[in-house]
Amino acid sequence: MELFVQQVITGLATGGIYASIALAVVMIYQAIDHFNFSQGEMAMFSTFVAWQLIVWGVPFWIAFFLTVAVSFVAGLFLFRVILKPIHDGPALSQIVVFIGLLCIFNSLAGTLWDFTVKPFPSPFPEGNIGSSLVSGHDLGMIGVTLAMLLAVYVFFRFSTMGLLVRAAAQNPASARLCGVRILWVTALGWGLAAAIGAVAGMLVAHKVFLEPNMMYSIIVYGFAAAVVGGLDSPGGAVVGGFLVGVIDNLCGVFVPAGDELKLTFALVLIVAVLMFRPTGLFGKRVVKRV
Amino acid sequence: MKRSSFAFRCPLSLVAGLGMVALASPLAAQEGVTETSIKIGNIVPYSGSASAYGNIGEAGAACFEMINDKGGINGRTVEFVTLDDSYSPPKTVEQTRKLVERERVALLFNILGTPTNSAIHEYVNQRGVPHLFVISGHQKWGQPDKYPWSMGWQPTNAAEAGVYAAYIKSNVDNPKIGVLYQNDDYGKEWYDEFRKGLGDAADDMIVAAEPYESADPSIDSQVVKLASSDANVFLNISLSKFATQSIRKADEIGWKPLHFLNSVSASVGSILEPAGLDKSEGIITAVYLKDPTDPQFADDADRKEWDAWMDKYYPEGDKTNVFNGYAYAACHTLAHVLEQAGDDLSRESIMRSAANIEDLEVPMLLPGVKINTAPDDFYPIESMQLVRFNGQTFERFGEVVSLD
Amino acid sequence: MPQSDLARRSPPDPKLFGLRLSRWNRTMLALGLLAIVAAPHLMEDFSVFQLTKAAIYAIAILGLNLLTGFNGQFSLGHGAFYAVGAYTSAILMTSFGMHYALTIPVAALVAFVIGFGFGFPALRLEGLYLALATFALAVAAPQLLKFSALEDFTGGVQGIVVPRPQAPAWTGLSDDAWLYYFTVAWMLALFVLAANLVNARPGRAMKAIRDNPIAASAMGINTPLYKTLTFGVSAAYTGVAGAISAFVVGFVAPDSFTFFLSVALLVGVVVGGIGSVTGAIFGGLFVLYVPNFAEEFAGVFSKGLSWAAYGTILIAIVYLMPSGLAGLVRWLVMRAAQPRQTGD
Amino acid sequence: MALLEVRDLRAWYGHTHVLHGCDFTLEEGSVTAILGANGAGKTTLLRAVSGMIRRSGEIRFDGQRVDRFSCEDIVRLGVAHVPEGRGTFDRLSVEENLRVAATARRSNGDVKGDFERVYGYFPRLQQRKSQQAGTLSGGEQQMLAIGRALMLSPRLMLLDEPSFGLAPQITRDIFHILAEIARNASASMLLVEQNAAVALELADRAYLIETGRIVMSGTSDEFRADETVRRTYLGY
Repeated sequence: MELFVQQVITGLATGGIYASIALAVVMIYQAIDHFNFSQGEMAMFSTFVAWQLIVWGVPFWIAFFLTVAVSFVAGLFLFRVILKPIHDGPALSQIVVFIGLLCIFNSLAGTLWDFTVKPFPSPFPEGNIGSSLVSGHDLGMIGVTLAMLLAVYVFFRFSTMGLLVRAAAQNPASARLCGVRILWVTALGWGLAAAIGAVAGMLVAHKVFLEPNMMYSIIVYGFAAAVVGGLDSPGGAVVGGFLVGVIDNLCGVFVPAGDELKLTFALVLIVAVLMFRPTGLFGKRVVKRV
Repeated sequence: MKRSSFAFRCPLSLVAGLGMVALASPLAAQEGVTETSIKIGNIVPYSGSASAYGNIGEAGAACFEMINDKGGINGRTVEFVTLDDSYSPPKTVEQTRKLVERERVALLFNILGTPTNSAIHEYVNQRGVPHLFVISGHQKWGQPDKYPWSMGWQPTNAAEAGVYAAYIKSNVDNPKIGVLYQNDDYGKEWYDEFRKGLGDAADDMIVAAEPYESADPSIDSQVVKLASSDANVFLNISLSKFATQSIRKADEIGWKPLHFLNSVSASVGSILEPAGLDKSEGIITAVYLKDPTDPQFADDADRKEWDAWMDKYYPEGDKTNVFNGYAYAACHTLAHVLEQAGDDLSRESIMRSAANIEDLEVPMLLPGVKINTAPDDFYPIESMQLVRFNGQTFERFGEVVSLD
Repeated sequence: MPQSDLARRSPPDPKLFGLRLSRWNRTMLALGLLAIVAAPHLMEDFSVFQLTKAAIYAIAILGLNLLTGFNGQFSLGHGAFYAVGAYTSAILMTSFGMHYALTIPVAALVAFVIGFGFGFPALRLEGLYLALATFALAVAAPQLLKFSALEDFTGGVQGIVVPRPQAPAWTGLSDDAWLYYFTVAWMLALFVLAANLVNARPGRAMKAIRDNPIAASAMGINTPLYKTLTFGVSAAYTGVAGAISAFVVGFVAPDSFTFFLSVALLVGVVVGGIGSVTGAIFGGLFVLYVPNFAEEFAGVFSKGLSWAAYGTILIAIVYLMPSGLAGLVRWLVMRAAQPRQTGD
Repeated sequence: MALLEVRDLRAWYGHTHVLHGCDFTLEEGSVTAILGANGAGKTTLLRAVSGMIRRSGEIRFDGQRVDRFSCEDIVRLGVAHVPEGRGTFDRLSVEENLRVAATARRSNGDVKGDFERVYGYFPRLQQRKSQQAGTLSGGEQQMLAIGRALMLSPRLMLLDEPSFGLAPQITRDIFHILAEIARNASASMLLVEQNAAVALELADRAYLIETGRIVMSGTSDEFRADETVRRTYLGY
């Protein structure tokens, strides 16, 4: 029982990582209607930018917000420059472009900053809280994630811009016929996704240490979390993140052979969830009529 | 009609394929060797999930560049061809064949990884290509009777595991051991060898063993589980960021066992410092190299020379990366082998020379660690010294242990 | 409804399939076959080995293309079926002493069964959700191969060294040339089979499901059956490729079948041409040669930039050849074949 | 002056030439129908006018040349296109669908009033205003598409086959409402329809299009009186 509680708590702490990334995944999904496979590497690159600023002596919070702003602009331009020409091309071609971007960011980061692990500072108090299993950073990370969730929720639910981003992703042709300048709206979505990714990257980096391959596996869990929670539901994605963190841990401890096949079991479980809820736990089911 | 269009488009592509390949070049008498040069092949992952080790190839190239600037080896300049295999065994096979059959290198040097080298083990031995100083601690690189062309360099995992096992058995009362290991060829072999080192008592002493995947984002869960097993000894067989994470996490949750860390991760600058030097206090490991980031070597002659070399030949390299020291020492070992072989640089002669190293000391090896090989001993480095981290530096204690 | 858009935009260009075999085409066919036969005699063994690997990739890419390009189902996990084929062949050869050629049909069958089985959950998932499920397959495969309970068969983390087949003495060929002919024969047979399949009834049903699943069902097509069968056949193709790779490379290990293999196959499909049978050959050549090219190109600046070069090439290809290399070649052939009819 | 004047309009889908030079005009306040068989180029014509596809020729809206304008800019001038397939934002609610269109209107004016007007025409939409739009029936989605167009407070509405796939009763309802909208003189309409009988009832003038060319023009009465039109398109 004690082990169970322990694993649930560490699972929640790890789940915070996935939740923050899942939020960025949902953001980009709302903007372009599918995944951006290079998103993890973009977040990693942003985090390196922040790290470089801090090494140069910029105070943490200034570096933090500067990085968020730079990432927003970079995301916007990435869309305008690289993706605009193929934004209405087939999804598979876009995926190949994303894979290309993934390779480029990873390789550039490795060349610029090397592969040795780098500590990334945390703005939150050091040390443990309560049960000694959760650090101040873990709680801070969860707090920031929830704050971002609120912001994303408000953006999509109540702001006109958020509405237009969703409309442009769901039906670009129809959005244009409503007078929406979809290329700018989509670019805005990219910018916001890049900014959220940057925040997530900076939160995660303290926990897992910064290096160019930092996001390889985190993004997998982030995708899984977003899909389990529901790709059109920011709240669902965050819940999905915590769920994936806890399930992954519990599989490792309580399932026979789970220590070796932890990831496999977690993924099987996720696919099983999708069998019964094909649009995720909190996703809206679209009944198409013809 | 339907088939016709298929058939006529298909050959086009093959013609295109043919265009991409070059034709064979004539055979040389001594493969890869001319009056003025010798060609050496190397493969490391420059891309993919193991790209962190790519710098070993670049550092190797930089080291031979320095040797060339100093007049080369017996008047021959070294042509160092280094290729990328993304740590994918099929790709290693392809790149190895490229080096041997197209580049026509004299020998293969410092190829990284157990699965990757396993994939070419048969090939190089059938073909008789020196396969020297494999970067892997597996025992299989020291079987001269079966594989006379393959040789390791670093101490084997078995040897290192044995050192810790022996230390635990004779110095710890009632050891309860928790093991963290990477679930791959490296971690599993290491763990198995450690169990062998403990002998029959292994099952009683080891109270928990947790594998992690190199794809796991965080290993908090495993460390917490080990801590809750009440182990008083922590055997930490983890690499790079997982080593850093586990050191910090163990400290964070207040777990204070006797902490053994595998030597691959024993770097002050790239592992302990990111985790926190205070959190790393008390870590025990066995080393054979000078850690260039350890302050105790700040005024060491080797270390200074290494520093100057990094500045001049590999300025983009990271000085906190231990593998830059590793590559430097390995490169000097090979330079010795070739120098000793003299003017007969046939592959047989190179292999003979590699199998006859006597008490060689190369820069960046710990004082007292000497390289020895013989026709029936293909394990070049077989001594290590136990060290304990005091919050600043690794303090050596005890003698240099010879492991054979 | 972005999911079903996945492959729809690929230009099938049905007219070309009705093209008559002109004298020029006959000449090309003859030249092509001649090139295939002559290749090993003109090249060093290493290049023959590379071509063999490209042919293996081509088979695997064709398998994925049947699923993605022709049936609109998305897979990020075909590396797993490749691994199934490779391990089947390796285990049969080393543990049971089976002749390498005989392991291929077995590998195809095993991959088919697993692929067919996986096709059922896939029925309920679309687009991104299917992508995630297949992705899970790709990520789980190396873990399962390492699993200690299966170590006696799979060799665990150490993998299996597979003896490389030798050329029969009567052929007088080098081992590499023999394996090349062996592989290319399989490839040609599988390509002819696929070309017939996609142009006949089953292929039309597959494409109808891709383009409009609801209408396809209304037309009386047994959609679930076709989708699962396509999954099975696709897996079988990829499994054959894996099986051949096991003894051509001479080694199988979990690290040989990571997620990057699945990505490489997907890249091969897109670069070759989505929904193009011959495109798979271009895809195979691309997957094998372009990373090498990128490595050499990047090596001029920094070894670490090889992926950056590769990524740039990928993006450039999508821009310059939106319908893949096969589309480009098709366009060039059209221009050459009908010089006076161009222009609208 | 005519509200919409089109000269020598040509358009392409990829490399396929679909419109071969069409001329027509539409008077302010009128409803003009474009009739023609399947594949004649009716939908293409609308898409060319609203800038959804590549086109050449001269298009004047309210005297201003717009043939080089992007689709969004033409919409912002007050041309509302109700597209083929209805263009529903499936995962948005009904009200959100309408809000999207309200953001790009010419004048910021009375958004609330427009909501009321749309809900007045289509009470069913009000009942379902927080429902996910993808779950609406075909007829309701058509109403929603017209509602979105109205939210743009348009001067000209381009209607692409409003009757497509709908039951006769629902088609009648929708055309009743369209007539009401036209009567209130809030917008002129360019209507493309296969169901010529219904279309001619609503329209004042009509054009007949065949294989990308306009082959006949006249008032609705003239069309109804024409023998060929009657046989081919009206079926009596």
